[in-house]
Amino acid sequence: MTYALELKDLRKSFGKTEIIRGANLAVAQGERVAVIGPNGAGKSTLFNLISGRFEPTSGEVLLNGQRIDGKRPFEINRMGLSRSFQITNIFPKLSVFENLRCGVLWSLGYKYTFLKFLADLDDANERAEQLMERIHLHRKRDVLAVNLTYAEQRALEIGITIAGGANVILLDEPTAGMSKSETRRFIELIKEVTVGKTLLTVEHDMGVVFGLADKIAVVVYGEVIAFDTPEKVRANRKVQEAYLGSHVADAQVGAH
Amino acid sequence: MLKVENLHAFYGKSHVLHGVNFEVGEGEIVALLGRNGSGRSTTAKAIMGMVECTGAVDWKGQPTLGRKPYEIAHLGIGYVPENRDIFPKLTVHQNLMLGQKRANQTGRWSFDDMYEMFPRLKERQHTEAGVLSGGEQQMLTLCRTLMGDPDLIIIDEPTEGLAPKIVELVGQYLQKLKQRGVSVLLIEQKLTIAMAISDRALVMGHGSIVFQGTPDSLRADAYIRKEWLEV
Amino acid sequence: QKGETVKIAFMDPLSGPFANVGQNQLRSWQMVAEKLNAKNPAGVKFEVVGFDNKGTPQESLNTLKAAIDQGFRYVTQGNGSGAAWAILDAVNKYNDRNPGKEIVYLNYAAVDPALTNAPEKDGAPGCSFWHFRLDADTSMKMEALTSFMKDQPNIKKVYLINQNYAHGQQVAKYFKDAMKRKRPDVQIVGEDLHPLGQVKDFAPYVAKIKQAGADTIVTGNWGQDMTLLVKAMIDAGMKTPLYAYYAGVSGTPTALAAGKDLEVYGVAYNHSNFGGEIRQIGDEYKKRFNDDFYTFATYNGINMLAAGMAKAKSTDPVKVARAMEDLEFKSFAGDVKMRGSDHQLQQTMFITKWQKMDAKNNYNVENTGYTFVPIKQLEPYVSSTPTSCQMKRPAAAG
Amino acid sequence: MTHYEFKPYNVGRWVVWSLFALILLVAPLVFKSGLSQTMLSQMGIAIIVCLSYNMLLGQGGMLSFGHAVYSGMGSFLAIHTLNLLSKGTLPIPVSLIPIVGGVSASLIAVVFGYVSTKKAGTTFAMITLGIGELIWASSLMFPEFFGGEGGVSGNRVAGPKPLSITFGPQIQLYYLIAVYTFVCTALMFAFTRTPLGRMLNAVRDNPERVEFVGYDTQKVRYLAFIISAFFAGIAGGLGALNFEIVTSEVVSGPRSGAYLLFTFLGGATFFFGPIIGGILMVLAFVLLSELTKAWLLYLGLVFLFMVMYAPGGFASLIMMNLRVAAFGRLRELYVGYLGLAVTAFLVLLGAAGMIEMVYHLKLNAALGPELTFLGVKLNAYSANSWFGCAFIMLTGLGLFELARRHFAHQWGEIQEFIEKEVKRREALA
Amino acid sequence: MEFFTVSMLNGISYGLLLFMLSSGLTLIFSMMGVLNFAHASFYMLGAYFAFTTAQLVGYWPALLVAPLLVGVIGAVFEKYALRRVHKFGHVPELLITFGLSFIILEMVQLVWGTSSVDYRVPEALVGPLFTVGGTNFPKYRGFMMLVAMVMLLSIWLLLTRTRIGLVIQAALTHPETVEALGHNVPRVFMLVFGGGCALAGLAGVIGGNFFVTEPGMATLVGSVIFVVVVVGGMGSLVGAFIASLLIGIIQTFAVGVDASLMGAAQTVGLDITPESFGYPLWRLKISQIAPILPYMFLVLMLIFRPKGLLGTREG
Ligand SMILES: Nc1ncnc2c1ncn2[C@@H]1O[C@H](COP(=O)(O)OP(=O)(O)OP(=O)(O)O)[C@@H](O)[C@H]1O
Ligand SMILES: Nc1ncnc2c1ncn2[C@@H]1O[C@H](COP(=O)(O)OP(=O)(O)OP(=O)(O)O)[C@@H](O)[C@H]1O
Ligand SMILES: CC(C)C[C@H](N)C(=O)O
Ligand SMILES: [Mg+2]
Ligand SMILES: [Mg+2]
Repeated sequence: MTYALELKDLRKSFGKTEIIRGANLAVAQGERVAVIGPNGAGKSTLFNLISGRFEPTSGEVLLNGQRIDGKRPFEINRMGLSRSFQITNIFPKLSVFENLRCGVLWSLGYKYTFLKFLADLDDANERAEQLMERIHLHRKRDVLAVNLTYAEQRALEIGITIAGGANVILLDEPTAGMSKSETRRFIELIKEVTVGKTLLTVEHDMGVVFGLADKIAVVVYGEVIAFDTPEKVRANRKVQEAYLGSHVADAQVGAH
Repeated sequence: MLKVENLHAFYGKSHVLHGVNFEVGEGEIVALLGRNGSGRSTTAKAIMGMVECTGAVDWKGQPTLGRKPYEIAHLGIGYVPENRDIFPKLTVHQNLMLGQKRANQTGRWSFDDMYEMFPRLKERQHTEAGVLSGGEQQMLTLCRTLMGDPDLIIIDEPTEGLAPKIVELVGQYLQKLKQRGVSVLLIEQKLTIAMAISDRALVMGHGSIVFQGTPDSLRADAYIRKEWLEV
Repeated sequence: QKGETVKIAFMDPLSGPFANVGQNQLRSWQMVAEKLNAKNPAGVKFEVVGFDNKGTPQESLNTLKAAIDQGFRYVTQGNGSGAAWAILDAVNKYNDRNPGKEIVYLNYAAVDPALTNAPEKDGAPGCSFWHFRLDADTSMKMEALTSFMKDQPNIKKVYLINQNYAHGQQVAKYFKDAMKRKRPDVQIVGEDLHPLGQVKDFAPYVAKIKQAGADTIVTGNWGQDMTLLVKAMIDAGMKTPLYAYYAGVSGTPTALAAGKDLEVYGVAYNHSNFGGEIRQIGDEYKKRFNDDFYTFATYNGINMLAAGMAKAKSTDPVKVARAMEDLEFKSFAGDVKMRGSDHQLQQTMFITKWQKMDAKNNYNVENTGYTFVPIKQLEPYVSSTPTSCQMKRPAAAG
Repeated sequence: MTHYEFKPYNVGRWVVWSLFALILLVAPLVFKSGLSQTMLSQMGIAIIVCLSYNMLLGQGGMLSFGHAVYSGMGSFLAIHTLNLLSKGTLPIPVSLIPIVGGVSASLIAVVFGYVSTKKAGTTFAMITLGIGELIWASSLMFPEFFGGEGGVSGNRVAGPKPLSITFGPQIQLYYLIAVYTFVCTALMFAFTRTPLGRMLNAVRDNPERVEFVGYDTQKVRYLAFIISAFFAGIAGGLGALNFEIVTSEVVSGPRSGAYLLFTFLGGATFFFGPIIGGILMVLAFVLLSELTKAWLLYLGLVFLFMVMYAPGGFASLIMMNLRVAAFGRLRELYVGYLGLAVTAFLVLLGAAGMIEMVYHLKLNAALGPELTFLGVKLNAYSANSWFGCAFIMLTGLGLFELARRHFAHQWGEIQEFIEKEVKRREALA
Repeated sequence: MEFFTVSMLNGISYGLLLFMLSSGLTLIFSMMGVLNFAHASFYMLGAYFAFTTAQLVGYWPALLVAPLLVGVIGAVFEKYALRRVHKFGHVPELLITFGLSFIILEMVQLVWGTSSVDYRVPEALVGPLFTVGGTNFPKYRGFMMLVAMVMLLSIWLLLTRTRIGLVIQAALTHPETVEALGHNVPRVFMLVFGGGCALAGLAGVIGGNFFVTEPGMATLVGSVIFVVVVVGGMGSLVGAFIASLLIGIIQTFAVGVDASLMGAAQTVGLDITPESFGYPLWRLKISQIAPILPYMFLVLMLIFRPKGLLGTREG
């Protein structure tokens, strides 16, 4: 079977330090995967390799069975993969609506055209409007993105990511900096928009992880040391040692 | 040590803090809790002289309001901002160097202490800080401020984006700070850790303090928790 | 026409980097006009008003429009052939399109020979009935210079160094043409064209000249390009004689003075050690403005206009222009003639040599204690060059 | 830069565009002299050029130091075409010459733009600087194409003459330019409303993210660069027709610099800013320099103060007031403005009087100590004039400060009101 | 051989002069990210100040006084003008220096007039240092080389041995945070800008009499110093040093090369005649384009290695 996303012995070095040391992972269509691991383990780097921000030193990345390693980010995006960033990365001088519309345009085939008015692109506008409502930013429709609060910017970040309707979505700490209630709402939203799609998300919040994921991948020191259902991962000794710490496995989860 | 009285703060024309009053004593860990947007970060910035404000802030009996941030820093208040303001083009080590107020300043903390606290940083000490992982950056900001040898450290959401294990670690280190006589004003979102390590808790809502007390009393006060902390 | 006031619009840079030259020349015009108003044959009063064209062609067109709006019928310009071409062309078109309101253009210093010749290619403008040149053009100066050089037996190996634009290219070309005719044995051992105003350090060029074994240097450089060349030569201790067009232009004499025994020759339609009226004007000018009076063409310009108006008995530009064709009048250095076929003034040329002031030659150039001493005077016919101009004259003027 | 897109019709927009057309139409009937007609023509051209420049600067965040290369090459190719046309070898009407300029400029941009737009930011700026210097330097070296010092001249009265329009008289040419100005402005405005136009904004703001929504930033910049060069070339072609001579100064560095400065002065963050910039450019170069020898000093000072106090250019000042007007509070401000204007005028008057005297002393002292400034006789040697000017300036300054404080207070109060109002409306929405 | 030696010397000394001119610009650019278009104007100010102070107190004191004066002017400008626009971004910063360059130019013309002033090399430095087969190598060139080396050394020490460099680099992106750590950021910025201007002033003191001190002198060096900074790698001091030398040497030797594309074509059998397409281009000799080679260098460098020689970052 072809996996939605497959990593084969992926490696990445910066200078002399090897950060990703032979990562292997195969995510099936429609699976929701949480990627966890200690700080600096290479989760974001893994996302960067997949999405084309960095070029792997060696190894393969396959999207729906096709090689994408070495391709530029926009090429990968056009093939149906979209990602968000851990450190907010939006268009600060554009309004919320414009931000979202930018995320929509290519996927609807508008490309580089300068022979059509944006105002006439009903499908794109409608999609942007809908999205805006879903991420609860419709009241800030014409506010410039810089003027949003941090949490609102995070929401917009995710909005842009899912705007294009990509099939494979990577979210890097989507709920960081959000309050509990917002986190809860966003998890719902993410679940909603990723129905039938493949999702990878990095999270440190175990509540989110266990609430969202079908499977969990644990990255430690540039390797995927475990990839399994939440229950099994939580029970995994190695994972507890490397990541969860003494009492977190139960205590923190319970707190939510 | 730190006494904040009737503090009002403004961003341009918008009035964000409406008369904040509290104190932080010597060697005390005080948690400042509250929802998103309640004004906790603004309080921190106001103390550091980074926003326009009125009222009074006394530090060791000296008024600090109206002073420049660097002057306040020299008086012994350290600040760890919430958005991981590391200096991306400088190496980890250089970032730490900038934490020192003067070259080769010696204080309670040395580079080695920092590297011991977070071995990850030691490994990355000659890397540009901009490429650090989110969590590593968080550690770095904390250490950088410590290098300035403050008597009071204001930490804005230090555990954001840290792996659970490291969160525990940070908690332990804050305790250690306290042992070395440093007061801490901890701005937190995560109740669990804040309650576990703090001596006193403040709850902020709509730009003023709505609760002051021990963690235990806060735990007991379901109304405050419900109204001002959870949804 | 007696008692009338004739207004002349002066268009040259009055602000920016060339303002010093422009200001100086505007004052020259104004002072000469003032002096000659008292006693000119036409009995008219000349008034020269400055317009700042910033040295650019496009702005010249704007100032021209402004002048026309204000009723000026005579314009004068000289600094730079680029602006000259723009004005020439615009005057042509304006006169074509506005019969009865014609304008005449006196060019006192732009020296592109093409301005008084047939167009070199289709579409390019050429000589014009409305244009009169008071300066000698590049080819004439070169004719004079080479007439002097051909008699210098020690000139054998010449190095040409020039600015890579119309003027510099022409200097090089005319020199080669003339020398081939006059002294075929003279060898050109090297030729450089460098971008205009881009060279900061001329030392490499000096080294190259030395390497080439030249015994003579010929250059049309001016401004910084000239000053820096001289400085580099002095620094390197090079003593090769220099034949230049613009050794006397602002700043260069000061640099030359540092070279002490440098051998420098210049060519021009004037020199600084005249006696008589022009000297008085020069001295008074220096007293009043603390600046050198060097644009002698202004004297000829006013004189020519006055004589033309007297002859035409009118100040109407068309009639005056007609009258000025083949007009003979008095210049500061004797009689001169405005050649009718191309409107190029035919005048005496001088070769000058840079040396210490003495009793006879006592004009102190830039207060250096040096002066340009005339060592040879060449009658107008010597430097006269043929013209290919086929003048189109307006019917009304014919 | 908020975009309200009312469909199907936006009444306000119709009004604005009709007004623009009307102004273009009647301007030469109001300002009739020969000089003002050429100035109006030049303004039209400058408007196109500045707008095209702003496609790069304001919309794409590309700081170019070599925009004159494209307008200038457009000019050169246009004038060469005009000359072919005069010879009868080309059967196109004169009115289409600017298009030739535009097309050729964009072809040049296809080549140079490819290397320039590979990178953004300072790298882009420096490549354009380098290319600009190279072209400028070669413009003098190749008289065959650039016509040497004299440039290339042509005669716009050529080719077929439909309706006996010869374009000989300036007024006819003006209307040609006006038509081009209107159409080009409309087209460039339309461009900002297209997907490519919007992605250009996105590339300016955050090129990295653009790559993750499917666009190749380099290609976005490249296309925009070519389109911008097209309009610059049209302006160049119009310039060739207007002046009928093209010299190397049209590709010069100072020319590129002027585009940058005046686009910014007009306001790069708003679409219409460069229109103001273009008008100011012509006014400054043609009128201001005739008025005073110190014009470069004034220009420098204006820049300094504008950048410091109104970094959004004139357009931002206008927009700020429009916003106040939209909330119905502009009226209260007029006393404040009047006060500011009068006192600022006094300051300027005094300062300018002194500056003029200094210049006079330096440049024209020999012509006597007297000078006329704005119709007033000043004597640069007399203490009276100096004292008078200084007095006017200082009094003005004092009063200005008072007026400013008052105004600042009032302005702040209104802004606060507006903030609140906006919040309130947001809450209602 | 003599030609080679002389050219080499010329190239190196010219390169060092370029370095002198651009070091202040590099300093300001690397530390503050400001492309100071008025840099050449400060260079000019240095020359004029030196001209006047040298008349009053002699050349050697002027060597110190003039750069100091320029530095003070730069610092004042930073404090009252540049600082205010810092928050608006780089383009306004650049434009305000643009405006300043107009003002300085006009001021210079007002005070010293529009013609060149007679600013001379001091007697002690007139004359040849040594002679290479009949060509003098002037003392003053030697002196220039010396000063350039001293400049390089002292800036390098400043950047690597003090923390000031770090503070500024950090303050570029996060001024508030740096202040909160206890550093007086505004003062540091002012010092750096003033220092950079003073370096320009020093270059003016030394270049003014070597070249010509006149109002056009700023424009003459205006854009080439940007080439040095960019080719060297934006903000890399050593890069700027190497780039200066490279440009100096290449340009100097290029003057001696009279080969053209036409020659090259002819050696491979292509016949180029005046009728050939693009003849003027074929005919162009390398020596003719020597002075504009730096710009070609710039464009090529940016296309193939946008970081510059030793740069670490782009843009
Ligand atoms: N461009 C780079 N150059 C050098 N090192 C890098 C680069 N990018 C990332 N690294 C290093 O790679 C390691 C992994 O970083 P990454 O951002 O992937 O961690 P992470 O798993 O996402 O951690 P966190 O949970 O803290 O965000 C870090 O130590 C980081 O310093
Ligand atoms: N730079 C700013 N300009 C205008 N308003 C601001 C600015 N920064 C914060 N605010 C507003 O001030 C209020 C308090 O913000 P503050 O950052 O202090 O909250 P916080 O309690 O720290 O919340 P968070 O959990 O988001 O960090 C919020 O309503 C926010 O929108
Ligand atoms: C300023 C002058 C020396 C310029 C000269 N007349 C020329 O045509 O180039
Ligand atoms: Mg990460
Ligand atoms: Mg906060």
